[in-house]
Amino acid sequence: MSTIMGDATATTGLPEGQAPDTAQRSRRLAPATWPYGLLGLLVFAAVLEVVPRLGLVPERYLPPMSRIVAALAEEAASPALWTAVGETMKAWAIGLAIAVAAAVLVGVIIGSVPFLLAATSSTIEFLRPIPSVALIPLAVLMYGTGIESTLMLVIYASFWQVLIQVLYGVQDVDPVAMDTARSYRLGRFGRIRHVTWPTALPYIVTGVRLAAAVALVLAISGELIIGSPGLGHEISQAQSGGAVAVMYALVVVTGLIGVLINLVFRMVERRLLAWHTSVRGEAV
Amino acid sequence: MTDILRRTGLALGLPLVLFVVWWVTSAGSENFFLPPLADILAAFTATWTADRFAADVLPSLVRLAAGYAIAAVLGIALGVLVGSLPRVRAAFEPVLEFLRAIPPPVLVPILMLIAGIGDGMKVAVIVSGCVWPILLNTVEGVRAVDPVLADTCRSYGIGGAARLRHLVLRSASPQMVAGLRQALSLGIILMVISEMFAASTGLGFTIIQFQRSFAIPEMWSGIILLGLTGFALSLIFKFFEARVLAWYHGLRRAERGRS
Amino acid sequence: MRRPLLALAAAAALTVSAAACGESATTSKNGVTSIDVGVIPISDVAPIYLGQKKGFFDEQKLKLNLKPAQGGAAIVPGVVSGDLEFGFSNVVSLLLAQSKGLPVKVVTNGISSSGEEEKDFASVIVKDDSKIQKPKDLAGKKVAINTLNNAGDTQVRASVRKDGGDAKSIKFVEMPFPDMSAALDKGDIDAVWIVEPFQSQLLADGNRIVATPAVDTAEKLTHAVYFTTTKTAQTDQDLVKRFQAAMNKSLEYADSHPDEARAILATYTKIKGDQAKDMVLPKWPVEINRESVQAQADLAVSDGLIKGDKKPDVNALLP
Amino acid sequence: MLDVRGLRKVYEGWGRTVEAIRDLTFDVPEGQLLCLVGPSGCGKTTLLRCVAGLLRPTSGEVVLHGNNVTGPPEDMAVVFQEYGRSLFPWHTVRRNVELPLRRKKLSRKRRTELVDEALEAVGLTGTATAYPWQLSGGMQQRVAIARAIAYEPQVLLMDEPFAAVDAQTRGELEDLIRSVWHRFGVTTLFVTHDIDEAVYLGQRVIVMSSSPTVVQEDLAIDLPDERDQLTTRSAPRFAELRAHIYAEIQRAKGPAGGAAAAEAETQEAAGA
Repeated sequence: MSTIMGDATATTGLPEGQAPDTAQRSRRLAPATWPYGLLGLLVFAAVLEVVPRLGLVPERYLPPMSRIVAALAEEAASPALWTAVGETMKAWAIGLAIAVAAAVLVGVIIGSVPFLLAATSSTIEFLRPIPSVALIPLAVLMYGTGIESTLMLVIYASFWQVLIQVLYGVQDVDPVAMDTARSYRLGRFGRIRHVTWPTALPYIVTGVRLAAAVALVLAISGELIIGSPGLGHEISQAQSGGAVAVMYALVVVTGLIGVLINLVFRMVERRLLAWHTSVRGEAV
Repeated sequence: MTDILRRTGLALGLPLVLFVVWWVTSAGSENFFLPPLADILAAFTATWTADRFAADVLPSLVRLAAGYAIAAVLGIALGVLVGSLPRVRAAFEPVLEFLRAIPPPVLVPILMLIAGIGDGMKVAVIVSGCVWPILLNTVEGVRAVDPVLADTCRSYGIGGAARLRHLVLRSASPQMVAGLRQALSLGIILMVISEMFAASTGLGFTIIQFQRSFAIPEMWSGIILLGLTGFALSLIFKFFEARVLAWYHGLRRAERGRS
Repeated sequence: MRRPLLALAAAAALTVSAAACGESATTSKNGVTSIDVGVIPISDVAPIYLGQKKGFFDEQKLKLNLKPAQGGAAIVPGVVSGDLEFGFSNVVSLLLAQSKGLPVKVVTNGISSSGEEEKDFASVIVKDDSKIQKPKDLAGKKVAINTLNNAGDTQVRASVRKDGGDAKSIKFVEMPFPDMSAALDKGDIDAVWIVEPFQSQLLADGNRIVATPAVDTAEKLTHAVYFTTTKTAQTDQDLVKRFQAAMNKSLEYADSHPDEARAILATYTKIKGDQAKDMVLPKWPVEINRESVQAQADLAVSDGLIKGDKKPDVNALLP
Repeated sequence: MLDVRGLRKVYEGWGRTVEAIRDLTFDVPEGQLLCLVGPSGCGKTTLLRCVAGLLRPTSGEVVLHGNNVTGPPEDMAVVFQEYGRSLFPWHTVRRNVELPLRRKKLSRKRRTELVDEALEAVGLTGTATAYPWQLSGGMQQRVAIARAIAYEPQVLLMDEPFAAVDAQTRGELEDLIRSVWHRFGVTTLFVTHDIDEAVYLGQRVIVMSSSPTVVQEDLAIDLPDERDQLTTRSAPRFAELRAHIYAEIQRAKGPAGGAAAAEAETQEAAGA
């Protein structure tokens, strides 16, 4: 899934606390949001418990939440689950790292040279929308069911996510800052290091966060469809073995990992960009 | 005139070079899985005839359009609702974060239960994946409505439907469009994935069939067609975006120029 | 963008390296050869897991690395590219691969039909209250199979044809085995072609068998086999012979020790104990039924799975 | 016609409370142009938002035409300081001015008339089809003013509307306010931190203390009704009034209110 699940792209970036009253209102609400979130999760779990119990959906296809949780506990006790999680995270991490490194390198080079940007934009615009799943048959033929197949999908999908953000970021460089750097006789490398890179960084971080989510979904989908080892493979195993509760338990695990990754990256983003107060509009 | 020439040159130059490189390097390829480009192109014209287009590509596109449209309406409607009510948002956020982290393919069995195995299921798969980026971006957009504009509306007594139309939807539109764009590429992917289940027609289905029956040049031609489809859809989207967000891009340019 | 270049370069590099490790059946000093075998983690391949446990492969100085894959379509490329030394695949997939010019060569048997009506590894199942009573009633109906244009529809068509029905009018729908039961329940489809453990599950739920296609296709049909490339078969005859010997011993053992075969399932599938107890095990004879392979080849041609003038060459495929 | 009685506003924060306005009482007679001036951070914006019905006071009340203001009243228009953000960037100038009129059940023709008249009054004829962000800051604020007068309000509230434009534009806009006020005779409440501006514009100036705010001084401006940047600003009476108010404000900032003022200032800085 190339650009799965974006979130708040395009932040209009309002300064904090516009008028006193909204600032007050949100401040008053802020510490109290988590009970609502908890309530939401509980209601969600309750619905999943009740719907199969009432027979609205046969238990054979959607077991009650309590049985999913029991299966989850059982799975969590077995090393097989953790091996699978490890495999998935390995594919995720390697794929993401390669994609980010390649995208940042390529993006900074292309973005800093107007000719390259003009010459490559049509090709980028052509390659970017090619859905990564189109590569599944190719990946299977070339790499079989090893981790490489999944990696290929992960890298392809997350690469564009980051590249586009890098290009946006590099183009967002303030001309005045660039002129200042020139007037102080900074060389090309110095300009990239001191002007381009800091400007692009917030965009890159956002791109990496979006790519991290995409990479996870693709890693699991890849394992699921291709059959390379990992959580996705475990899910399809559970499914083909008719172990429905286990399958749902594994789905819950994927969801939790996704939430965790998102949380961690948001935290990193906040930490890293605490100094960056400028209003930024992301790739719209 | 020279400018147009230069621009077309830049736009076509690299693709042309890549094409030639692919052609030359693959010519006489002995590798079964990397056939010569000439073979792939021959397979392309032979495979994607008008009949096949009507039988396999069109149904895919119709399902995509339906799923995408439903996801857009659903995502925007729910997004506006959730985004405008802070408590509802607080209650929904963790569940939404969780749901969107689930890879759509694992939901297919459940969706088959609810929507059967026909086109309805495939549309549902597309909706189930596309709705999240639209929904979450809309929530963010609605949240970020400029308080000064909100006050302006209040003081001029602009409320209800007029407020929704002139303030909320418009002000959140950059984020909505961002979500819609993500949903589009996602939709194409899910279109393919949905055709891996209980299908007997479709672009994705056909490509997988080619792969399974080891018809490699045909498979490549399918991948290329899928790429072209994605490209064409993104062009259409760009056109649409340029019209809807003309004000936004103008505003951004103006802000940048001024600073 | 340099991506396609990069991808091409990577692809090229990988094919080269894959080709290089094609001879990767590395033999260590003590004469033990390490081999990778692609399998589908279903009950069909119980013998190889059992044989591994029983040490039949060690006897032949083979170190077995079993590589589970999602389906035969992923295993064939793996074997052909040299990632895997041997693989498990159904006969129809191999016939298709051969007709496209892929150099595949069968080594030994995989699984066979029991030849007994209603007691086979696969069957066509309908709901108990269905109007479909005989195979020929399937004409014009929606039948779910796991893979279109492959063994499933070929065998189901053969069954209907044998019963005097119009095989061409069957509407096949592709879906994964685990999803079939729900679709049948809901009435989305009229019948399913299904394997174990789902077959016994469906029967336990009160559905009934209407056809046993493998039995109708050929007597004691050979459904799936273990294979390698023609190149390995020619240049590394010793390795192939050792694999054959170990595999045959495993097949015999599994066939004669069904309880152990059932028990091994839990180690590589998520099939739990009681499920394994109830299910119908496939037959694992050593002998490949050549006539049944020929029959499947003929059907593949007459059903249009294999197009063009190139007829499948069963003798070249089989050992 | 507009009465502010005993207005008090306390913000309840995260374990800290800030008293922005302690006690404000004044009234504005029909048709008056009243300027409210005070040191920065003295709760001017808070007061204006209370009057506009955008903010509930902690205690006290705002009464318009004998009715208690609990939400934005029908016949009141507000011009905000942040001109760039108070205009709809997705609508043209014409649509921006016209939008509030839509709920006023007017004929299309009448709406067009009102918009044209308002745009003419602020000197923007000919820019109706432009988008706000295509205009300069001063012109954008003119659009906001045009929108307010096209709405035909009985009370016009202006919250430091010229704080963010350059000095020359500011002079022009001040004259514009005077001429619009003359032309439409609308009761106007003009909040500013600029003493010169308050004296130049107002018929009457209320000086507010620093936060927590009270009325420090209520002063009639006895300058001639015809004012212009050159003669009015150089008149001796102008200088006297200016000096008087300046002294009052200095007094208002006195040691007593210092700490609280600083507190309120950071708050308002964050807000404005």
